[in-house]
Amino acid sequence: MTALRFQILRRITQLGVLALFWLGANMHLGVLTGNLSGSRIFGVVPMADPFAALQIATTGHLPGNTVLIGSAVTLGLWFLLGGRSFCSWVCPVNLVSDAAAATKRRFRLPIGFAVPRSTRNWVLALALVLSATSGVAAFELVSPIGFIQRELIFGVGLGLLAVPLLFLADLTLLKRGWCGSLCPLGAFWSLVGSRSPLGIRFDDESCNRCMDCVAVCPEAHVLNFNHLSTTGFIRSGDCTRCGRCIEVCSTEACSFGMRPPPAGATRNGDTHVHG
Amino acid sequence: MSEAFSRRSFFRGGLSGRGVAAATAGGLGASYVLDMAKAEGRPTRPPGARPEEHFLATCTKCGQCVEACPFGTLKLATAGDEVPAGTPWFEPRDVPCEMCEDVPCARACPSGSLDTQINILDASMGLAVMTDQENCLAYKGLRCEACYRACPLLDEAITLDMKPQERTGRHAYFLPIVHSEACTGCGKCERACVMEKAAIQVLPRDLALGIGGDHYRFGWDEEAIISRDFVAPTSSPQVIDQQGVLDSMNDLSGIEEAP
Amino acid sequence: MNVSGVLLACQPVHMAQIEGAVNALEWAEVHFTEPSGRMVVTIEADSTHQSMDRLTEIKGLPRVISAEMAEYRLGETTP
Amino acid sequence: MSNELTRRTFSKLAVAASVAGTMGFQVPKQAKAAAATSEAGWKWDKSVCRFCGVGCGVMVATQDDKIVAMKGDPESPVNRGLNCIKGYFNAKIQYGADRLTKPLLRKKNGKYAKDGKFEAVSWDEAFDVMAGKFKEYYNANGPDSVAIFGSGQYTIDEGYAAAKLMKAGFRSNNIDPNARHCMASAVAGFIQTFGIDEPAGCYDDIELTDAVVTWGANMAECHPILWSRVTDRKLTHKDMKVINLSTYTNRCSDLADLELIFTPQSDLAILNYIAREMVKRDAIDHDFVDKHCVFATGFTDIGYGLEADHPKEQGQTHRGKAGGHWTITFDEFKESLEPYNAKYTSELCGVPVEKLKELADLYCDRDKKIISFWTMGFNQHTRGTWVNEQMYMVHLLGGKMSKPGSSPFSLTGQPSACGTAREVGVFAHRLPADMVVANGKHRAKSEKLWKLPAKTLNPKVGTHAVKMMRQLRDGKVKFHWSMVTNPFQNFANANEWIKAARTGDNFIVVSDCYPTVSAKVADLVLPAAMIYEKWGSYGNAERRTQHWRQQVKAPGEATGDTWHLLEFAKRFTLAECWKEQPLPGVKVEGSPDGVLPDVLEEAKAMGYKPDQTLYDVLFAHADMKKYEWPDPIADGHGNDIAEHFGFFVQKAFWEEYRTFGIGNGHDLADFDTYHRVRGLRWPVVNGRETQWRFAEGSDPYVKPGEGFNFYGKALKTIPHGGPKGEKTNHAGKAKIFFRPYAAPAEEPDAEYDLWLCTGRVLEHWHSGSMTKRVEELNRAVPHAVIYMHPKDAKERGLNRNDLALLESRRGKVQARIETGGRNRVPRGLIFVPWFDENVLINKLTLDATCPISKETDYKKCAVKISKATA
Repeated sequence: MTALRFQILRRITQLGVLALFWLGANMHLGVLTGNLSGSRIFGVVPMADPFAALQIATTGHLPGNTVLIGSAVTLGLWFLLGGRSFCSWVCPVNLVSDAAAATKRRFRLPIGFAVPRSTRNWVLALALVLSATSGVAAFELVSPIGFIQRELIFGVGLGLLAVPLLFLADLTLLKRGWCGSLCPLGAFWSLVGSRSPLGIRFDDESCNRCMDCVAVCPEAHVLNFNHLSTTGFIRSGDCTRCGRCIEVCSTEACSFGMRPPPAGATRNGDTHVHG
Repeated sequence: MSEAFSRRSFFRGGLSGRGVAAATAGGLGASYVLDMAKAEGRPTRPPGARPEEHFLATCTKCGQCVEACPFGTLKLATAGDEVPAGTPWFEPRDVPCEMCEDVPCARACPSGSLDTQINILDASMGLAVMTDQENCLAYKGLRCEACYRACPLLDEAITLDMKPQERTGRHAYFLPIVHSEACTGCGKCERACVMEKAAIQVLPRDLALGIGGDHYRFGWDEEAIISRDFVAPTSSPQVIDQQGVLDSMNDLSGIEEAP
Repeated sequence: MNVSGVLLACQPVHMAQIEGAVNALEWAEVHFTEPSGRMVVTIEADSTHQSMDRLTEIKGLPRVISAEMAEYRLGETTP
Repeated sequence: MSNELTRRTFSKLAVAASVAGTMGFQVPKQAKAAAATSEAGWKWDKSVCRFCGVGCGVMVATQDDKIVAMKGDPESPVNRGLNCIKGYFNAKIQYGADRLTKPLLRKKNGKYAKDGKFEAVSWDEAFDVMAGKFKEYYNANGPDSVAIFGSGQYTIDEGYAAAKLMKAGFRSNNIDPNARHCMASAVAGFIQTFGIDEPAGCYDDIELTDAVVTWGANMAECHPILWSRVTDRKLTHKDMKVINLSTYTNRCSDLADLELIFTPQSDLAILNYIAREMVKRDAIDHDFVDKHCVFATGFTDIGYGLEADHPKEQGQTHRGKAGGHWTITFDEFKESLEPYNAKYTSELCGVPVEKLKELADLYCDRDKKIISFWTMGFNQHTRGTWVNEQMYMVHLLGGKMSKPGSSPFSLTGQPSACGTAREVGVFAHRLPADMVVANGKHRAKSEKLWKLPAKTLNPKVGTHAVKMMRQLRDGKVKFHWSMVTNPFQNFANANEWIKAARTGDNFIVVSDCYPTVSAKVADLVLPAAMIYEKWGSYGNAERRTQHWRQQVKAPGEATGDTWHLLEFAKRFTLAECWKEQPLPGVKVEGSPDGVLPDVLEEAKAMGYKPDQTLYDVLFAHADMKKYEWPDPIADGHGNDIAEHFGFFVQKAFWEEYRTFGIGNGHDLADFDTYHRVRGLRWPVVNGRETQWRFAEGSDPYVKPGEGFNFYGKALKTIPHGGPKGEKTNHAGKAKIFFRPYAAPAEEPDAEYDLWLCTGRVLEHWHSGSMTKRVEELNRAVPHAVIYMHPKDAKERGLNRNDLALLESRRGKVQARIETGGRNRVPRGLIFVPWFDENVLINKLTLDATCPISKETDYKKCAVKISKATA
């Protein structure tokens, strides 16, 4: 198995989903129609962005039935798959932030300022408040994820400027600024993923504490060995299930696995939602 | 550019502490979002679109209506359009709505922003208006009326008013007249107009239509339905400003010569 | 070169300012003014599209109430 | 630079002053003067609209050899400054981005090859190859193997040059115009009824009439400015009636008091019903009929103009004598009408009896002045000649003829269908001024006027348009040159002819200004100048001849069609053409059968030399060259053709051409006169035009006391009682024909279950080669659609806007369905416009013709429709 197997798989799913949407929009291939905000699989099974639906609901308007059903489908799916696995396996912005991070590593650029992770929770809260006060799903109006994926699928426009802007911001100023600290959608999926059954198992016995995983992890705080040694499982919703830790671990201490039953007393630090 | 702007404000907030971050980001973000929500442009929406406010609130920008449109009429607004980004709209002068009987765009909408049950004849994407009668060729007496003949609901949404032409003494005017009750705002007329800039244009209905006083009915038109019932102002003593009346009666300034 | 004639309207008090602003544009010229606040402006352009863009620009000048195309003449139509 | 600056300043001032004037500004005197000076930089000149047969006047402004503006001519009596939108865009038609500017020849390895690709070539190479191929076929197969397909959009001088080159030069009558598809039936109707071509009335009738009835004429779209006049009359005269008869609801119905939508072909029965009612109610103008008319009828088993082996043609014993007719008595006439009672007619045409009665009431009203307008609905008809004659039957019976406000009026489609195709005689059977090749006296007169040796002209009627295509397919016509028209888009059953042109042993030349379907099908394409790039003249539907000057130069190497013809003529000597020629089927007195005699000896006696070219003898002889260029009438305008040939070609041709008509009922004024007036309606005698022909006081050919005189000379001596009866001359009289109903050539059946009718839309002209190049018109109507009844669509699982596959026995096309819009068709019929080369509807149409006029019926064939599979 190649050392980059999950990275390759992730790129395939990220680009594959975009490609299927693009084919749907431009070639009338009916596998996936719509975009990440709302779609149909084979013209039948609806999917919708539950965070968008939540914002719509706070505007005081009930989202359409299809959006409600689609949101439930999506919510269920990502709950099972780990919440923020959306971020690393589907979201196109991940390509941008990964690229920025890789560039930084390659050229040994300064890591940049770390914005508090909790900011994204505030942004999430703000998005809901603004939706309620403005009557418009607020984050959806400005979401760079929305701009990038929409315009990749439906035709290139000015919205794709989000790509270089996000890249440059991450490259020069911030440490995984958007995905790590600001994105309210990430915050939303983080909440969903904190109880998700699928995650990373950690085998304390095999671990030699070489810290390779911490070096590559985009959300390094989830690799708290103190906790992991007792729980044997990454319990934080912040984990994007990207599988980088598994790939780099020379002792095979990390692996994908199902959440074990809560391991007794200590649950401190399992989640970092309010951290 | 917009998201860069918002991100900068978030960022500054982040650097200088949680409270300031929240405040600054909140303030700037809020003003920006509210600005966007007002929708500077007056876009022509797909058939079945709910009133703009409802539409904007519920549209998830998924683009399924755009994909369903067989004529490439609909597009999603991008940054820089005078339309909230990501929402579907069309420009009739470029590609008008072909008024498909099965309204595939509306049927595809998952969000309730478009009425999936809409009958295309009941659609009101806008209202065609003769915006420029001075330059319209038909109003000059030329035989044009391209808008009239392009209308899918010809003789209902657009009719011709024929009038003798006094200048030549032997020809007639054929003047296109739009009827708001039948016009769906599809924009085929605007597209067909042979002027360099169309003399007939689709406008949002609320912008195009006037509203008459609700106190008056047309005597010959008993059937006319006026949506609002006239409510006479109550003339009970409570609402009459008795003191104001007295003050006014006692104010002779401007009537009486100054002493 | 296409020439279009535009009828521009503004408040009488702003006439001098707007006249200056229009004449400052390389491709536009004020020809006649009326005390009531109307003036006739010509726009030169290479194409119809450009004429329309330039008309939009004039419409966007501060304090212009309206500016409408009244006449449009083709110049050299063949390439 | 200063020049450029001045021009800019002037043009801006002109625009500004114009706006200021319109908007009521107080323009300072200096500015007015400056603006006037700048307008002086423009040259305004009168011309005519390029499009339909109405013949609207336009004014063209030019500067620096470019058209800078255009307006309706306020002085034109036809349109008084108005235009339709096609007219509005006249200035733009010649500026399409794909104008042809160089001759294009199919070549392979540097040489002409039928299967080669188009390459730009020099004019010399183009003519070398063209003349080479012409001589190859002409020398081997004689004059029958070459053909020119001309046009009702030729200028008069172009048509004249083409006809003279073919008939006098190449001694072939294989020249026919697209007007064959347009109003040949009207011509046959005129000739058989009156003995002379073209309408008796004029447009002024509209302002004088009490009623207008449109029969198969969508005037609202196809004659927009005339319809504007009809509308004005209706609006300003409350009692005026308008009735629209058609096979589908068109825009004329907007104005009409009564609309009759009848089953295709049943117009024949409706007209007989009206005549029967007139007889029954004694609504006949007995005095008029007794003095000026005779009754007549003719053969009925005349076929459908299809090819001889077609099942429909079997047993049609008088196919070859379709035009044969004889006089009958009034009683016989009356008896023939008897079956056409209201009930029978109503069943046949599907129109309720009450509506038929209302229509008959109008024609039976002695006090009502009526104009009946018709065009392609009548003319493009397998009984086109009959139905034209029936219209005259109704008008003649009521005496509603040649009187102010009363007129049976045959509208023309093309701008010079009358002026060029008909009057010049650009037909396989005609010579100028209504003369025919089959008549020895006519040939002799023409030979005299053209200064040809006796027996030069070929007496055998040439191939008419449809036959020309059939013979191209059969390998009999081998050289085919079409000019100012687009035959491979506009002929019915197009697939067959396109295939013949591309695969046969033949050479196809197309003179055109844009890459049309025909140009693409050709072997050689000659780039042509357009209307305002040359001097010319057109004759409109009311006999009004209008001339114009050249306004601008044509782009690149494009030249006028007259130039093409004259340069081609330079490549042939008398010895090559006036020798003895094989011509199967011809009989010339003094020569063996099947041979055109050698006339070179007599030519030498007349002073010609065998090595002189056709150009020298036909076009550039001394009488022509005395019209010098420059000429003061040009008033500063150029004339590329005159400059090239060294004399005033158009004026010389005009002056020679008009000698044919003088004293012949076809009198035209001299060239210069037409440049001083807004057209004149012929006959023009002593400088006076004629509004109502055949009527005393208006027509100079009618003597005082006669009242009316139908003085046309053709077909006046006919038998009585039957084809073999005793012949009598009915000089001065018009014929009232009885013509029966006859079934159409193809009708919907179980498989092909719909009628197909084709036609035009206001926004586009003919095959769209010009109007599709005007961005605004193209945007207004970008595609041809299938107009269909919503229930018919539903039954076939089709929705509005669906892409449908339309098929006939001959071909198929795809187009979108329209169940609403401008044309509302009844159930069982669809309408498809033919302007769109991407919806080549003539692949489906049937090449059945009126057996008398040989005009194709584009209005009736059977098709089926289904959803197109993407």
